[in-house]
Amino acid sequence: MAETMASQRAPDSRQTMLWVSAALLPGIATMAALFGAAVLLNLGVCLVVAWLTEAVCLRLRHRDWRAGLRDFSAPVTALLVGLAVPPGAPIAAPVLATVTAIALGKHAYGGLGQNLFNPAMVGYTVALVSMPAAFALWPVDAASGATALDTLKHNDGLTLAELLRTPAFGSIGGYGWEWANLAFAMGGAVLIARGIIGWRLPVTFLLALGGLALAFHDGGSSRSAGSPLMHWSMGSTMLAAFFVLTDPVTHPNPRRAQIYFALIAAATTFTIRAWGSYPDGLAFGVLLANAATPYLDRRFA
Amino acid sequence: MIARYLRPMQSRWCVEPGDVVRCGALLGSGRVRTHAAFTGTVASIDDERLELDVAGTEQIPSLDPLDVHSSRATVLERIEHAGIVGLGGGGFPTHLKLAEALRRGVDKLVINAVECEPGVHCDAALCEQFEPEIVQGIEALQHLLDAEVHITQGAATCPSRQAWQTHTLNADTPAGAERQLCRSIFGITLAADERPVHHGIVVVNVGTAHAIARALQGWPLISRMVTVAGENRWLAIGTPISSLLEGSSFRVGGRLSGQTVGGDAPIGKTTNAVEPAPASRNAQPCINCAACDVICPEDLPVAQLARLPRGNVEAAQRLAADRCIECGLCTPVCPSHIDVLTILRQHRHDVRHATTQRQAAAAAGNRFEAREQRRAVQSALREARRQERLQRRQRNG
Amino acid sequence: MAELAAALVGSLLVNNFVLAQFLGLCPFFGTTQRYDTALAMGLATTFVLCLAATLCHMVYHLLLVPLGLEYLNIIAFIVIVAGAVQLTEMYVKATSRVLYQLLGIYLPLITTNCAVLGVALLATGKALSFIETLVFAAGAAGGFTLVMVMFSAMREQLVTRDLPQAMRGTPITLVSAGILALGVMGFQGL
Amino acid sequence: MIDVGTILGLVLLVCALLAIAQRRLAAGDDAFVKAIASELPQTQCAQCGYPGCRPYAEALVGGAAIDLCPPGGEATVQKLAELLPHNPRASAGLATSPAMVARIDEARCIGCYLCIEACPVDAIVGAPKYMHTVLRDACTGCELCLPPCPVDCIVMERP
Repeated sequence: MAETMASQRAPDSRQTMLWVSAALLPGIATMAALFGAAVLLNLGVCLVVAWLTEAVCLRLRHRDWRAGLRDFSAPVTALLVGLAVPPGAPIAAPVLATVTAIALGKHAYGGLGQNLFNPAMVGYTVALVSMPAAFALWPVDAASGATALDTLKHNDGLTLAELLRTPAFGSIGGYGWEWANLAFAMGGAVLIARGIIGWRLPVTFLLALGGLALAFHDGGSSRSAGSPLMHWSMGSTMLAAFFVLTDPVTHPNPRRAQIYFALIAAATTFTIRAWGSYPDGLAFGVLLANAATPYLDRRFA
Repeated sequence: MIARYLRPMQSRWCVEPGDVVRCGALLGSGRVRTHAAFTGTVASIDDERLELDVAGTEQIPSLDPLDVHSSRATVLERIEHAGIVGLGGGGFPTHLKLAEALRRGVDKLVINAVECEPGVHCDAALCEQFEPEIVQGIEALQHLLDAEVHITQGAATCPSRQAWQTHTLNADTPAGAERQLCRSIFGITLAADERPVHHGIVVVNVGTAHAIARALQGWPLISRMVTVAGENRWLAIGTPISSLLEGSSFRVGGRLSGQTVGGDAPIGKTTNAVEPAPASRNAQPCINCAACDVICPEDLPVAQLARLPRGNVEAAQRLAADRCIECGLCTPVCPSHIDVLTILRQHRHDVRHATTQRQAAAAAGNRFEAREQRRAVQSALREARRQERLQRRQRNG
Repeated sequence: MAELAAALVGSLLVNNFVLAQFLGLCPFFGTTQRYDTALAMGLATTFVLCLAATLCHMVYHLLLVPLGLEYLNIIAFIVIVAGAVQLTEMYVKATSRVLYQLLGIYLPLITTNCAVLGVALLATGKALSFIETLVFAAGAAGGFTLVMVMFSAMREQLVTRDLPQAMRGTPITLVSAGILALGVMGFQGL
Repeated sequence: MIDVGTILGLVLLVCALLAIAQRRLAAGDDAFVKAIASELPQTQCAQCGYPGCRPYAEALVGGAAIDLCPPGGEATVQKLAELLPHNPRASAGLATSPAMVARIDEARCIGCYLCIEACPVDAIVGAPKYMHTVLRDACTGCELCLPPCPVDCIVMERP
């Protein structure tokens, strides 16, 4: 009996990280195809910096750094940061983001499993806030330009249909971003099928985001904040929904608490996207939702 | 060979080192009685345990036989004198449990032969080898409580009668726990601080029923069926485990909820299985994957409890650690090989200890207040009488 | 009605008094060690804030302006806030004495809480109407309590974590508060 | 002059309101003593130098040292430190002993009723010239019954 029980054992933390990295590959490939090799360069930089920071931090904490590296959590954080930071950005952005993510986001709290906030988002937000200019420029068919979100925000008079024809947009969402989001969604579906992550969190998040977008859609007029479909395919929505929000360490366990967690993240993201000054509110949404996790855990224990 | 007996709570040894005792003689009495399972001399006694230097292992009944249909009081007294405790693993004195059942009134008696834990199948062997005694034991209990009999069985087939209702359950852990039985058979979900007796149900392990039958035949509880590394043997209580298995440390109890004990630990009244201790694995940090939350039958916030350092009793109480039934399902599913059961067991002990401590303190406080008031009234009365005598003397004086 | 709701959400989250405007930080770090003291402090501050803001508004418009004594507003407001705090202190002391002892110095400290006086002064400065002042105060107090409760739950979690020696206690608290403020920063420019 | 007058008026008004409130909301000192007393183990053993737990609680509210209670042990000291941050600690270590229970050796008890008089929590039952016995789960282990017993027949032991 216990033998069968043991087989139901949730995947080892190492396997989890391996599976998550594997699930990211389709998305990475799509983005590399669309935005050129800069994406891969970016990821490479992040991976190396993450590996170095992890080793240094572990040594500083007198821990066996080889064992620490074997749990594969640093590469996952590096990939997430690498995908969030725009490839066109100066080299300082991914480096700062990754170092902050690993050092401040994870090791300041005591290493794997101890952190309160998702390390990748901590790193990304710190870099975003300290170098806002670097984060605004995403390559649009090989020339870097404002992202779809940015154009939508400063839209003065074009209806959604006309917006879609401007260079920053592809056919339904951000240029190229709709394919990347689709690839990430597929990767996420694989993770759910393998039981690595629960379906409840990403689905609630996407539904809530879509719902809010629908509420403020007012028929695609110039003042509209974008249709649900656009919101799903703009920015790195799917990446956040399936890979960042579902980080087991920083989301609550009780089912009802996970619903509120997703609602907080979705509400914040939408508010910032519609009326805020930053182009994309995903990172802030994740941080606020992570901040609410201890309270939600306690409230719905 | 040195046999060892652990002193149960609130009971005292009633023999001295050097005394020669025959098999079945009384070693300790109080809340629970302890009897010698061997003939021999008492080697040493201390607060924790008594060591008996064994001379003969031949067992003889030390009480006179009793008719099954004698009065309730005599049957209850015999159960107490035989030192019967719950053999399912709880170890609660059976005479106290049955007395409370009689006081509160019980209409359902559940004889539990569901062995739901891997590595334990002593009840199955018991049902095969001692069918007549088990039936006799159940009849005695039915006569004592005059309740409707329900037999619950899993893999093992428990002896049964037409009048008794038999329920066959799929025996995956913790189907055999009394809280789970109340829910699966009677559909009653017990609240945190409730026991089956609050709903007119009393759950008795089939081994306990068998021990009761033997008690009526004159045998105190001096031996029981134990699964020793997968093989069922009828063993005397007090036998050191080191004489049965090789190795320095052993696991007592099932593969899930068992505890690791040292080499000199004996077979106790509640030892249902013994195995060489499992290899301990080094734990990795918990990544809050909540696999233990999902599998917990009492759906406790196991992940939060597992991360809670010992000592924070209020938080452990808020997270209902005392509702843990120690079924041990959480340890095997943990991907970081954390021994979750031991952590939850510690939290549960701390919370229960703190609650009983607080209740005892409150009761002592109330008794102190009541005593103060009584003494005030008494001294006032004494004062009044003295005044009266004074006045009478002045009037006559 | 819509702008009232926007004002409420605004002071609740966007320019949250603690995390965006960095007012009322001393009770924020002082009482969030435990969940129940943080909640108590949040509720006490909400009571004081709403009471004081409305009273200050009345005193300002009915007393100071007719007499042309607008320049006395800070002194008058401090008197009212101190009165409100003293009232709260008496109430807490009477109802749950243990909480009164646990909050200790932080209960009278509400008088000097920048958020409380801040709201009163800002409200009169922006010449908000009575209703708007109340909504503004309620939003500010709600934001304060929300952040206090969330942060105290976080700090209770931090205690269970095996933090590196250098980060134990205040350092990790400041880091976490910083990241929380970072999260709220996203709302800038709403 | 008008400005000073206004401020004075305001201050007096607020003080008047507070005075009214003060009378209605009686300070809950007594409730605090009860709260402190409920933290103590109520053994009434007087090992803290006060004639019982309630007097010690009153002394604590007055500022007595928080680590005078051996039966309470470190847990009680922690609780009291939390509730009374400003109270001093008398000594570094606290001599905590494991919980003990009294037992009367019935062979030697002469039924003199002295121990029943001495027991602060009525844990001993019996009548003059009749057999006395200790109720094991009522006894708090305070050892106050040992000195008065003329025949020294009371023994402390683990529960």
